[in-house]
Amino acid sequence: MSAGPTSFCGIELAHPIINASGTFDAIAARRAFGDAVVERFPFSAYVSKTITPAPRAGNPPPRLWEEPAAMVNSIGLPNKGAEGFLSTDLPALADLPVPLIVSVMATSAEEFSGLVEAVSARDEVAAIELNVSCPNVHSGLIVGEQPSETEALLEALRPLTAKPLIVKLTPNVAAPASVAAGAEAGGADAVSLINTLKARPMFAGKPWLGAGSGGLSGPAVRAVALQQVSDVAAAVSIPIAGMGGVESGSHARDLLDVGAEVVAVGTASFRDPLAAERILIELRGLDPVAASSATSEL
Amino acid sequence: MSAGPTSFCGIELAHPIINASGTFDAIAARRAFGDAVVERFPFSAYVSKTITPAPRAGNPPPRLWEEPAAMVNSIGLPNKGAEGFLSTDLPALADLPVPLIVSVMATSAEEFSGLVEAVSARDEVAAIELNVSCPNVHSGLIVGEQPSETEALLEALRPLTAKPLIVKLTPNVAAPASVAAGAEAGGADAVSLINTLKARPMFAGKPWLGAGSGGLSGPAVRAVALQQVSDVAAAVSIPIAGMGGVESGSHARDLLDVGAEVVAVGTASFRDPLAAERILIELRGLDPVAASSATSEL
Amino acid sequence: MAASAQGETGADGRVLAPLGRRRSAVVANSPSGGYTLLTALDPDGPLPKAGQFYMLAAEHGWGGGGGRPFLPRAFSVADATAGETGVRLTFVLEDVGPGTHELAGLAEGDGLLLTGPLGRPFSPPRDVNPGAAGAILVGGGIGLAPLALLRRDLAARGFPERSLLGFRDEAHSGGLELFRCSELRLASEDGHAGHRGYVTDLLAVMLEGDDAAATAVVYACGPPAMLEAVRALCEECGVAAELALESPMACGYGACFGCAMPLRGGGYMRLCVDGPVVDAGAIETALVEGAGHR
Amino acid sequence: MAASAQGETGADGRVLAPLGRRRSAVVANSPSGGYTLLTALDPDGPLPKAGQFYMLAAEHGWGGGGGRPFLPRAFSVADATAGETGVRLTFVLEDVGPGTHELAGLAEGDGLLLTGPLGRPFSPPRDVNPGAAGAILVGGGIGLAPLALLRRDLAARGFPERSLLGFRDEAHSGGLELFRCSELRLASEDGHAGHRGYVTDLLAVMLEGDDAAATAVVYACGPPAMLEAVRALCEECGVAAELALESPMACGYGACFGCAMPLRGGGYMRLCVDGPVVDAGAIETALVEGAGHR
Ligand SMILES: Cc1cc2nc3c(=O)[nH]c(=O)nc-3n(C[C@H](O)[C@H](O)[C@H](O)COP(=O)(O)OP(=O)(O)OC[C@H]3O[C@@H](n4cnc5c(N)ncnc54)[C@H](O)[C@@H]3O)c2cc1C
Ligand SMILES: Cc1cc2nc3c(=O)[nH]c(=O)nc-3n(C[C@H](O)[C@H](O)[C@H](O)COP(=O)(O)OP(=O)(O)OC[C@H]3O[C@@H](n4cnc5c(N)ncnc54)[C@H](O)[C@@H]3O)c2cc1C
Ligand SMILES: Cc1cc2nc3c(=O)[nH]c(=O)nc-3n(C[C@H](O)[C@H](O)[C@H](O)COP(=O)(O)O)c2cc1C
Ligand SMILES: Cc1cc2nc3c(=O)[nH]c(=O)nc-3n(C[C@H](O)[C@H](O)[C@H](O)COP(=O)(O)O)c2cc1C
Ligand code: FES
Ligand code: FES
Repeated sequence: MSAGPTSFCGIELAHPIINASGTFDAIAARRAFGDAVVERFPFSAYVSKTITPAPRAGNPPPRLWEEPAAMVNSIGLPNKGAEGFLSTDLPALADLPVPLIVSVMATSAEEFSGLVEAVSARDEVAAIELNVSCPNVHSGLIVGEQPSETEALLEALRPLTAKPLIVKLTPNVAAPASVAAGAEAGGADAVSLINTLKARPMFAGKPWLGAGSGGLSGPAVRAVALQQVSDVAAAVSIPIAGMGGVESGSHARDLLDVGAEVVAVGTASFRDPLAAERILIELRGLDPVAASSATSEL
Repeated sequence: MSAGPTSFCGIELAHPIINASGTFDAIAARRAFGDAVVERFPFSAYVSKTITPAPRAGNPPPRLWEEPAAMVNSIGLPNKGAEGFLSTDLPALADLPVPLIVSVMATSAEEFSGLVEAVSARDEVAAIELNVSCPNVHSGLIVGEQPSETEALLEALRPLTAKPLIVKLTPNVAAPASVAAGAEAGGADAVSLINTLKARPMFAGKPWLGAGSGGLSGPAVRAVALQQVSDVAAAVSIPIAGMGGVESGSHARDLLDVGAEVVAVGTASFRDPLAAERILIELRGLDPVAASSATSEL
Repeated sequence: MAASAQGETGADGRVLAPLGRRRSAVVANSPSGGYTLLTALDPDGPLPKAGQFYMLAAEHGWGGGGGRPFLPRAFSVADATAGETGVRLTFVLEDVGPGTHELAGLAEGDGLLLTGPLGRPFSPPRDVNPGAAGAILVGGGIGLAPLALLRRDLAARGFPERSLLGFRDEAHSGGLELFRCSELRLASEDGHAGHRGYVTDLLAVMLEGDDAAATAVVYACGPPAMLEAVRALCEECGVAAELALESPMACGYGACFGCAMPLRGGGYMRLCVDGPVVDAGAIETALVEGAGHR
Repeated sequence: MAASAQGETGADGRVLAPLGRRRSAVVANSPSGGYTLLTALDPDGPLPKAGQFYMLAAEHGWGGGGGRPFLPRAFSVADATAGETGVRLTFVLEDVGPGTHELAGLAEGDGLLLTGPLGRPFSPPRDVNPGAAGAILVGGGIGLAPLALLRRDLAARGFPERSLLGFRDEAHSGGLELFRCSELRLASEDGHAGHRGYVTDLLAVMLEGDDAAATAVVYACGPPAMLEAVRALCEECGVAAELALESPMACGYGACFGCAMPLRGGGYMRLCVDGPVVDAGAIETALVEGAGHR
């Protein structure tokens, strides 16, 4: 375990704490907190919220629910679409002092190809994360639920870019390790997990969320994340970005201990925009080497 | 939604609150609390801990871990084996004032057949719950992860007994509804869910549990249970025993609202052996019909 | 890193929040009618603007017996004064669930974790209506909170303002001490104070004059049904209005996209960064599933 | 349904618990050295036997900021006296984690939820060794808790007893006031009190006499390493002993099968119903992963 500089599928990071996709909007945060967000950016890489080929408004409200030690969201990937993102957001994100990872999702290999090519063409982008919880429009199978579909998608995308491709795995399968192995076989450079667990909060006899169902995240899923990261680490040799309920340095260390190379902080940032900074400091405290060498850096 | 007398796959129950397998040992509870356990039994049916053909000692300690609003267990199905259970425990359980459901697990269809026949031969038994989170010794596939394996197992067992067969589904699959549909197609009379989510707590750099991994239960999984019960209810017409993190009458009502016929209380009983009694009272308070007719019963 | 009490301001006049969650200490917490007035001393924060809000959590005990509250909760700032030792922030809250219950139980000296001020504040009256001659503040229930600070600001700038406050019943009322020097009219559904009926009845009377559209500006906050009545009334009379809306929020700073508010013409805004104060013309209805208390 | 203060007893002399969790009220909670003595009034419970334990949870705040503690925690009863208004139960606890931290912070009048008494108590000396002439109580750290009640019982019955208590250091010691009238010898690893070294050094000296095997009976409670030393020593000297063990517990009444303790010869017992007091001969070692504090 190291809390110091880390290399993640070829990207050099100052430390192993990044953000989870969809849980930190650096542009909006700058509206709320000003330039401090750029000056004191708590993550060693910035992962964008997932973008899709066309703009999406997202799901109808309510989109949030609170569970014991957890939350459920059904945001529905609102985004400006690839063009809007690349023309408006990406230039603004280039101000950040860290490498940019762009998360993308599409509903067919063709659409995915277009996205990967467009995003990959931009120098500001260090790597691309593929959010594959989408149905294959031909087979009808959910790509990220099937090792073979995931492998086939990666085989189609791999030749299109020299940039690292990170596959974001869904936790809602019997064997995430098999899907990860499919991703590796298809040429992925890394995998990231876990995404949220499918959940359906009820209120007064009806589903609460506008979309009916959503995804569970936060401390409640932490032990599930450790299981899945551990299983995936045993099955692949590409690096892993581990996440799920990380709230402290020791939680981050646990994920590194089961085989993650970097750790992403998601829900914890909602409670405190600087949660990741605290988590890194705590992680350094647990790592004697980093603790001694890094005192002046932060 | 009714909090009053309920019929569940042909078994008449005084109310819809039962226990989850492996979370209440009526015989041990009698050692701790005396005959009050029988006189004031909080469940409308008693589901035994899962038994296997041969005796099992269970997993090495530690077997328990606590997570935020949840626990992880790796008990490993300790039990006396079918013979020990039928000769020693079943006669003692017959004292309980409610129908008995015996949970069974085996590692092949042949072993399952032997168990079902032996258990079914006993008049004390009202129904049999099949815990199918086991690998098929021929195909190597986990039975409960595959709709076809589940269907095949039920087809083999169905002719062996006239008693209701309840299939306990695993939540660690992409589509529990498909597995439930397989169970129904094979002749199951009911399904029960959710079992625990695979989890791997770490402590000081190592897995904490003696067995490495375990299962997450308690309030943290409640919204996941609602999702899965809701999905299964949409896919099958056989009745459902819903469970997962139920701690109050309103949690029980939510499960009934998404399609469960009865609700099982598991982890909540560890915190209070009479949690189920309170949950029933609260559920009655939410159901005006039962509230008015049942005041004198409890 | 502490921001000065003046505070940096962003594009739409919002005061920027210091980055990160910080600790403040409760200096007073007392019931006011059916509500609770919670005052904390924020040593490092800036002076907020009326209409802005803070994400609050108790330093200890957040998590409760059942594991909730888990997320922080949003509260409009109802009063704010800068002093030597920091900014005194006052919130008005109604104990309706696990989060407000924990906050209502805090004692002097207890830690209150906060992020803020957040969101878009109320605009100056002449930005809303260039001919504005007087502001009408319309509050429903706990919605009086942001109007209290707005009223104080308008009064301090000598801008004519009148406040109309409505309450369901006596148990659901309080916080009137924050309006002490205001021209104030009350309505209550049960008739325990002022006009028996809705606060929008009072507003309707007030907007009857011919010049309302040219000279009035309405600022409103309250439950969705009341805000919708205000919105419809102002639209009908052609009166410019700003509404302070609510929505479930996880983060309060644009990170989660959870606080979606439907826009007139389609799509959503994020209420925490594009609101909570919105131009009444920007929305088609204030009645949104999950918005507001109850 | 309240059990009488006498209490029904089960097969092995255990006092049965009233079914269900009940509320008691804290009547005192104060530091004692590095430990905390928590006393609560249990209006409906029976008098427990020494060696039995209760599952405890604070009525409020269980759940904390991080969602833990979630499960109740097991505590040996250290003192129990029946009075007009109920049974006063005293527990000794060390603040080592979220559960003990919440309990250590309770104030007079706060609610303490409890289930118990649970488990198998210590056996009378002559049931352990028919020739028993004197009992030696050996406690390590917080393990003194169940021995305090046992000592009081033995003394009340006029049975000769001596207590040997060992502590790591001053910060990890306390509760000695519960042994006030005892013949007491202390050991401490840092030498702050009594013999510098382990409490088992004192025990070894005491068991040196030829007749120890015939006349002594040892009752011990403490951390796994200390209990293992006691077990090995008693085995070597042929001295009968009962050990009060610990294990993670979810329920305390046999429901979860979580508290597995390996048996000599294979298999496991459930420590909550088959223990926590066990015959030293029943186990091969007291060193079990996850058992005990640390
Ligand atoms: C910008 C803004 C300003 C606000 N200002 C104030 C203010 O000044 N004063 C004030 O009192 N309040 C204010 N609120 C509302 C305040 O944030 C809520 O009162 C608070 O969220 C209630 O929290 P709670 O934990 O007490 O209750 P909750 O349990 O969160 O209940 C609130 C409502 O949420 C729903 N709900 C029930 N269970 C859940 C669940 N598990 N997860 C999610 N929702 C659930 C129900 O509709 C319930 O009525 C403001 C909100 C916003 C967005
Ligand atoms: C029969 C019996 C009697 C007892 N009597 C006493 C007594 O008289 N006095 C007393 O002080 N204690 C007693 N204990 C122990 C007491 O129950 C523990 O001190 C208590 O469980 C510690 O709880 P905690 O929440 O404070 O700490 P925990 O966080 O539960 O920590 C305790 C230990 O558990 C492990 N741990 C860490 N994290 C976790 C986690 N997430 N989940 C599970 N385990 C974790 C670690 O090894 C840690 O050191 C007794 C235990 C038993 C079984
Ligand atoms: C509000 C919210 C929005 C999210 N949006 C995305 C997204 O756009 N793309 C994605 O891959 N994951 C998304 N996630 C999942 C997170 O990246 C992460 O996998 C998950 O929340 C688990 O981590 P946590 O427990 O630390 O939050 C989102 C999670 C939340 C809570
Ligand atoms: C300690 C423990 C032991 C369990 N043992 C069994 C078992 O033997 N057989 C089984 O089918 N499920 C078993 N389960 C799963 C429960 O029956 C139930 O499906 C799960 O705990 C979810 O419900 P809950 O959140 O209310 O506990 C066990 C759960 C726990 C916590
Ligand atoms: S509350 Fe998170 S984006 Fe608005
Ligand atoms: S603690 Fe549950 S069986 Fe012993």
